Amino acid sequence: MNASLLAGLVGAALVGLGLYGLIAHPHPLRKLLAFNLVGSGVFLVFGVVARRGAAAGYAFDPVPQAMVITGIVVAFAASALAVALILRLAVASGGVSLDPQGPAGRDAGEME
Amino acid sequence: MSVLPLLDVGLALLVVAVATWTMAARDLFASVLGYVAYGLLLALVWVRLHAPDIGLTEAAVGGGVTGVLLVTAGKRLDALKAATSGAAPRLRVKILAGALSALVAGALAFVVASLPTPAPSLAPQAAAAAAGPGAGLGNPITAVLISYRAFDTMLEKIVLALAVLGIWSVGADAAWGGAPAPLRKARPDGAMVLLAQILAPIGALIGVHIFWVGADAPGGAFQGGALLAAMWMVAMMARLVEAPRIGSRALRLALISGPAVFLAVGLAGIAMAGSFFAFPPAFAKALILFIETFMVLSVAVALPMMVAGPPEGGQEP
Amino acid sequence: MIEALLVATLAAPAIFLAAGFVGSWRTRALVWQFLAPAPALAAGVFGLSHAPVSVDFRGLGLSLTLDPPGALLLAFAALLWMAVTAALWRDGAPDARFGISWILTMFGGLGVFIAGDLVSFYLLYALVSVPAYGLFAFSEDAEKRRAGAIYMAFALFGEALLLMAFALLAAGEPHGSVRIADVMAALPVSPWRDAIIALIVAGFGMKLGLVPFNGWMPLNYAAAPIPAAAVLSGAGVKAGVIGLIRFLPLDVAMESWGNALAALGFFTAFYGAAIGLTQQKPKTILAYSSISQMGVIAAALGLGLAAGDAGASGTMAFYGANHLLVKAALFLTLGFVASGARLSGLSLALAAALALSLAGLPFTGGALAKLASKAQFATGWPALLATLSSIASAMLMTHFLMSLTALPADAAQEARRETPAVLIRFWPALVLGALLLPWFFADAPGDALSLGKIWEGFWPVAVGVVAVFGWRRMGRSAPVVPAGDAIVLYECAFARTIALGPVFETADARLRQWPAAAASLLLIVLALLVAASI
Amino acid sequence: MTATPATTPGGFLLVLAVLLPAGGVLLSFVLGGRAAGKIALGLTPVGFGLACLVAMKVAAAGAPIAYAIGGLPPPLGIALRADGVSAVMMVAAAIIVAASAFYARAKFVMPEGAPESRGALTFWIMIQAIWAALNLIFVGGDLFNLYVALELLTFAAVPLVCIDGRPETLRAALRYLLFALFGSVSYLLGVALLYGLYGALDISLLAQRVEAAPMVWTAAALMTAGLLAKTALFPLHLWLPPAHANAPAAASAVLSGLVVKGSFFLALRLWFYVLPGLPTAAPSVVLGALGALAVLFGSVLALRQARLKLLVAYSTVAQIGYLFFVFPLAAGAHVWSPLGWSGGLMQVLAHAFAKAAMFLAAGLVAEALGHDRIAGFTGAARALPLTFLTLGLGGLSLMGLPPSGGFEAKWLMLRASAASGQWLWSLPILGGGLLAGGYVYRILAPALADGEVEIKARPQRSREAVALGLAVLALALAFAPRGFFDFLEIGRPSVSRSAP
Repeated sequence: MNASLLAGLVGAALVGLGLYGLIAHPHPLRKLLAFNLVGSGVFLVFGVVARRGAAAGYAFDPVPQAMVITGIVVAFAASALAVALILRLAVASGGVSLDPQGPAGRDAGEME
Repeated sequence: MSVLPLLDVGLALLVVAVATWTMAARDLFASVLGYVAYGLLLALVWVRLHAPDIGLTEAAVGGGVTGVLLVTAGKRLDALKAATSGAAPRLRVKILAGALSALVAGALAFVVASLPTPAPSLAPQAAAAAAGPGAGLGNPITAVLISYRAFDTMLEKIVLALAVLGIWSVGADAAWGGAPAPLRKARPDGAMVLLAQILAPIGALIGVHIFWVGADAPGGAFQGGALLAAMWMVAMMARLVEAPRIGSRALRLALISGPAVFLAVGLAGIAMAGSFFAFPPAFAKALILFIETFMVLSVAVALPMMVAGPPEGGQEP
Repeated sequence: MIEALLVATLAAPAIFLAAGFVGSWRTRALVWQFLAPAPALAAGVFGLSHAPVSVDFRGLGLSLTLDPPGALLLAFAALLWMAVTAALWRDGAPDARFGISWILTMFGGLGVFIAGDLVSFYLLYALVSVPAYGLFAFSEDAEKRRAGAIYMAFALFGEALLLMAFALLAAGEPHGSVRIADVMAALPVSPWRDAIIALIVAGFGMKLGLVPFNGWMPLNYAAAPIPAAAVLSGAGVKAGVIGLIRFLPLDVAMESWGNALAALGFFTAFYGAAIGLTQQKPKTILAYSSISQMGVIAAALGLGLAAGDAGASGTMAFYGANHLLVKAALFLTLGFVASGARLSGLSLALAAALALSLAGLPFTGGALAKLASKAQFATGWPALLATLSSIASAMLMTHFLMSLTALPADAAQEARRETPAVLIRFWPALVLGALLLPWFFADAPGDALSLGKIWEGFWPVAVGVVAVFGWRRMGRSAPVVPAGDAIVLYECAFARTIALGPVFETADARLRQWPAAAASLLLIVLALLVAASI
Repeated sequence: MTATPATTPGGFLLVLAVLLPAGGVLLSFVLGGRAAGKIALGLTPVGFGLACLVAMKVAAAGAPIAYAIGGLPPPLGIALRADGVSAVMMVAAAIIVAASAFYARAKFVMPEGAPESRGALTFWIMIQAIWAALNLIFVGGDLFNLYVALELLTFAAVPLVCIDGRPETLRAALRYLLFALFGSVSYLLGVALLYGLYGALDISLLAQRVEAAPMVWTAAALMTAGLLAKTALFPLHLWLPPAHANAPAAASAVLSGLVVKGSFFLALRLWFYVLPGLPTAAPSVVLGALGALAVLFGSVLALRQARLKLLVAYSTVAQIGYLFFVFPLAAGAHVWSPLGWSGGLMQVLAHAFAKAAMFLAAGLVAEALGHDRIAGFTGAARALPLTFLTLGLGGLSLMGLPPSGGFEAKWLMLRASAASGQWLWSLPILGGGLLAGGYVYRILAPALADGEVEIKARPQRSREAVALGLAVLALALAFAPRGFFDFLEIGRPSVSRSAP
């Protein structure tokens, strides 16, 4: 078992863990953590692909590595936006529940 | 020879274990702390994958800035006592969730294990292009980011600016134009201030260095900018500096200077080198460094502003 | 020449519609709107005396066609629209909703007879169906709103069936043409032939009120003001007739389909008459009479289909054209009687002749229509059933005449208010026109004047009239059947279906809970993976 | 598409079409305040002109136009490529963005001297960002570049949802963001796998290299599921109704008319441009079946809404379902595939215009009446004739009655379903039309009936006209000439795979 395969398996495991959190954790901040786990799992897959593509004197294929850097930036921006929304929701409604508690299908509320 | 693989396996198990802890911990704050540790460990994995650039990024962003973001969020949530997050799912939902995610992860593991050999790679093309479009850059990743896939990078910086605006837009109407809340409410103690006074300039210097060498060695605009951002955040936490008002023209200029300069140089490419986002070989390196300088500035400003959150003050609607 | 007339047939109502939206032109546009069907009339008259023509406008993908059956219906419909429109707008500007619905319905009601390709036929057919809602349903009155909702449901359902039929027709045409002539040529060998015919019969059957799709018609006519009822029952329903004429492969003998349609038609004919006899409101009775008459047309077309007799289209166009005039005139008769005008012996005779024309009374247009239908009802059980249906019609129309004499005061007042004064003043002329006009368009009108034919036409009418009087004399009263008969059951079924709504709502709310949605995401990944791997 | 060189004449227009609104975003951010609105409004005619130029270039060439950014062709560089559908979508996007921006002036253009406001700056910048992202999605040739475009789209769309700051809009925005994030990460995982397999992410290069292998299917499944989450295809629609119903009307028009089409467009790219040579029948059926469920649930739920905007939002759930019939109906290279393809694209366009018009009209209704409860509409059409005409014409298209783009779409799809022997798809197509008839009736029947409503504020004529104009465009699609459908086929890969 070489390092890149190992990293690939770790990536798969992280994706699985994150997906579990996506379904099972009610708190949006936990879902955000789950998203970041899935994200880093996916980046590891990119990393594995990059490592396996070592050629032409490079120890890695630079293209997927560059993509990971772009991806990390975007994921961070997403997390920050989500955090701002969560905090604001907590202030405005006194809770952070994603699933409305009211009667079914009526969560969008009345206009007035 | 036999130690490294063992270390690898150990590291892998540790990463997965910490990740599991992050998902399984009952306490929200514990799981946030778990995630910060996880980010740092992940940086090691990247180093083992011969990806020091990503390792730097992951350490700075995954561990550092994201850590501050999440810890601050956790604290602010605690302060709000707004814990109602909906009922925890029932056991059978958890079992279903586990089964489904295991299936997907299993399929993924299978697929990753069956990646083709020899692996396709753009490394040869990248090496060949280093003589042309990426002239003068020893770090192929920087070449990819700033030259071959410049379009991605420029757009990603716009995403960053949009995220900042999105975060601001969540604030109250009355607070618009004002400054975000301080990262720490309490006055820091002397040790913290002293630490910040020492750490911030040194860190900032390292950040500039990382950016500067990024053309040829691991590092680059984003990593450098992220480190500068972290240092600014340290200073903010020590209340050495306060977050700027979001209405400030200078702040906004700094935020968009990276993508704007990138866009302008990219457009000018058609006059200079016959194609959008092309650089004339003669002064490609100079142009790239020019763009990167502003990108460092944008990153260094954007990350702390995102962590700081929307402007505060004014009345709740 | 004919191209210009065909284009003008469509363009004229469109221009009047557009003019109605310009504030300063509106009044004048309304005064002259009765001229909008003029090109259609000219085209119809022209088409009757010329060989069929077809005009293609390739750039627009539009194709117009004019053949004798279409031309006859077009000419008569245009006349009816002109007469009623001219009278209608003299009383002042209408409610905008009514006015727009009126001209749109006119547009569709004329154009549908000349549409030569599937898409424009479908468009014009939709125009004659959907906007008609605005002619009667915008009201405070709950019963009218109910009639509107039911009408709309049937109209849209019929449209859906026809759209499927047309899609199958188009798919069966090997060269991608959507001209009706081309798709019909390909129909006999189409793999979906049976499905197409079933959809065509059901789709147009909804417009014609064939059982079991008849329930909307009595509600509609009862709710519609008299001028609207006149054009809808006269011209509007004929869109269904031209539909069957165009889309049944009459030149190919299809025995089982033909017989089935004939059986359905005859059943409708008797069913309509029977239920009509239980009704008391004149408008409702007229609606059931329409159902019954459309049943006769469907039966004749069915027999034509069974025999591969393309001539059925011509005879049934004539039968339909006669019904077009007579039924419209009958609605106006209701207005005339209700107006309180003194009923002379002459006007009573006119009214009676008009009503019994539908049963084939000699010397009326109805006698000619009946004669024409003999081509299909020549022998055997069809001949017997046709005669019986004449008797039934005579009974129903006698019942109608009697209901006119016993009009309740409020119904009379409403009918009076609905009928434009001009139509009442010229009522005798209109009735004479309805009775006599068909004589100018029949193939061999002289045949109807032979003694044998006169007797043949007379005795069923007499039997019918006597039967109703006898029934009354015996003091027997008909059972009470709600207007629209089986529609009540449909409404119950509909209410049951509506009751399923909360089930969907609950399911939707469950699926939109986060864990369910997130699990769905993974399930979709796995489902796609499995689907791709097998 | 393989015959297209890396850069063709006119290809630079594609870069400009993306950079123009992107530059507008940056400029608006710095200048802020009143300038943002002026910049956004000023760019709309320019962007529309660019989109038309692209369409003309494609039509003139009869082939896609392309641009290799930085002069570096794929696989190392990024290529932009516009074919028939790209050009048509760009023009449609420009029209709808322009209409929404014009409509939004009343709410978001600030008076002289007023301080910069949160809502206005957010709206003007985000709508430009959405436009840039959409243009990139329509012309992007590189799957990772398209990922960035998708994220740009999400980041711009989410703040629009919660622009008014009420708790339920915040919750809607958060649901949207989190779910969309998982969608994008799923897409990104598929991209990683494709790169690992073939070392390229350019669509036309991949189309030459892909083979039916488990890993390709895994990648396709992950990418598709991610895109479906962003498109809100049933049962992944948890975020759509509250988000679209609670955003300001001008934003809802763009979100419902265009933004969900962005991710759908990428799904089209994936299945019809990357994987056209593979046997995709079975997955296509899965997608079509989800579409059928979406039609059923969306329509029934729309029938049961008490508020106009929620009704229109659920109608979007249903109409999105129709889009997915394109997968079974246009798959492969059969005589009927072009019918299904034209039908699918026609549905995209018809729904974009009709729904944008209806959301704008719904906004006007809510402003004029002070509420959007359908029960309170009795007699409203007399007071707001143009607005209810807009709702009626838009509804006509949703119901699929002629003459309308919606009819044209159903007509083409039904023909494809008949000709391909997949007649089962005709049931949801027709049934959905009937249910749409039901919910349109629910809006219009009371509004047209006799009654009096109290008008709180009379809407501006110009705003009513903008909404009506979009509805008229939805109808005008019915008169699309044959050449339009030929144009849509430009650049669509034929299934006979060209030699690498």
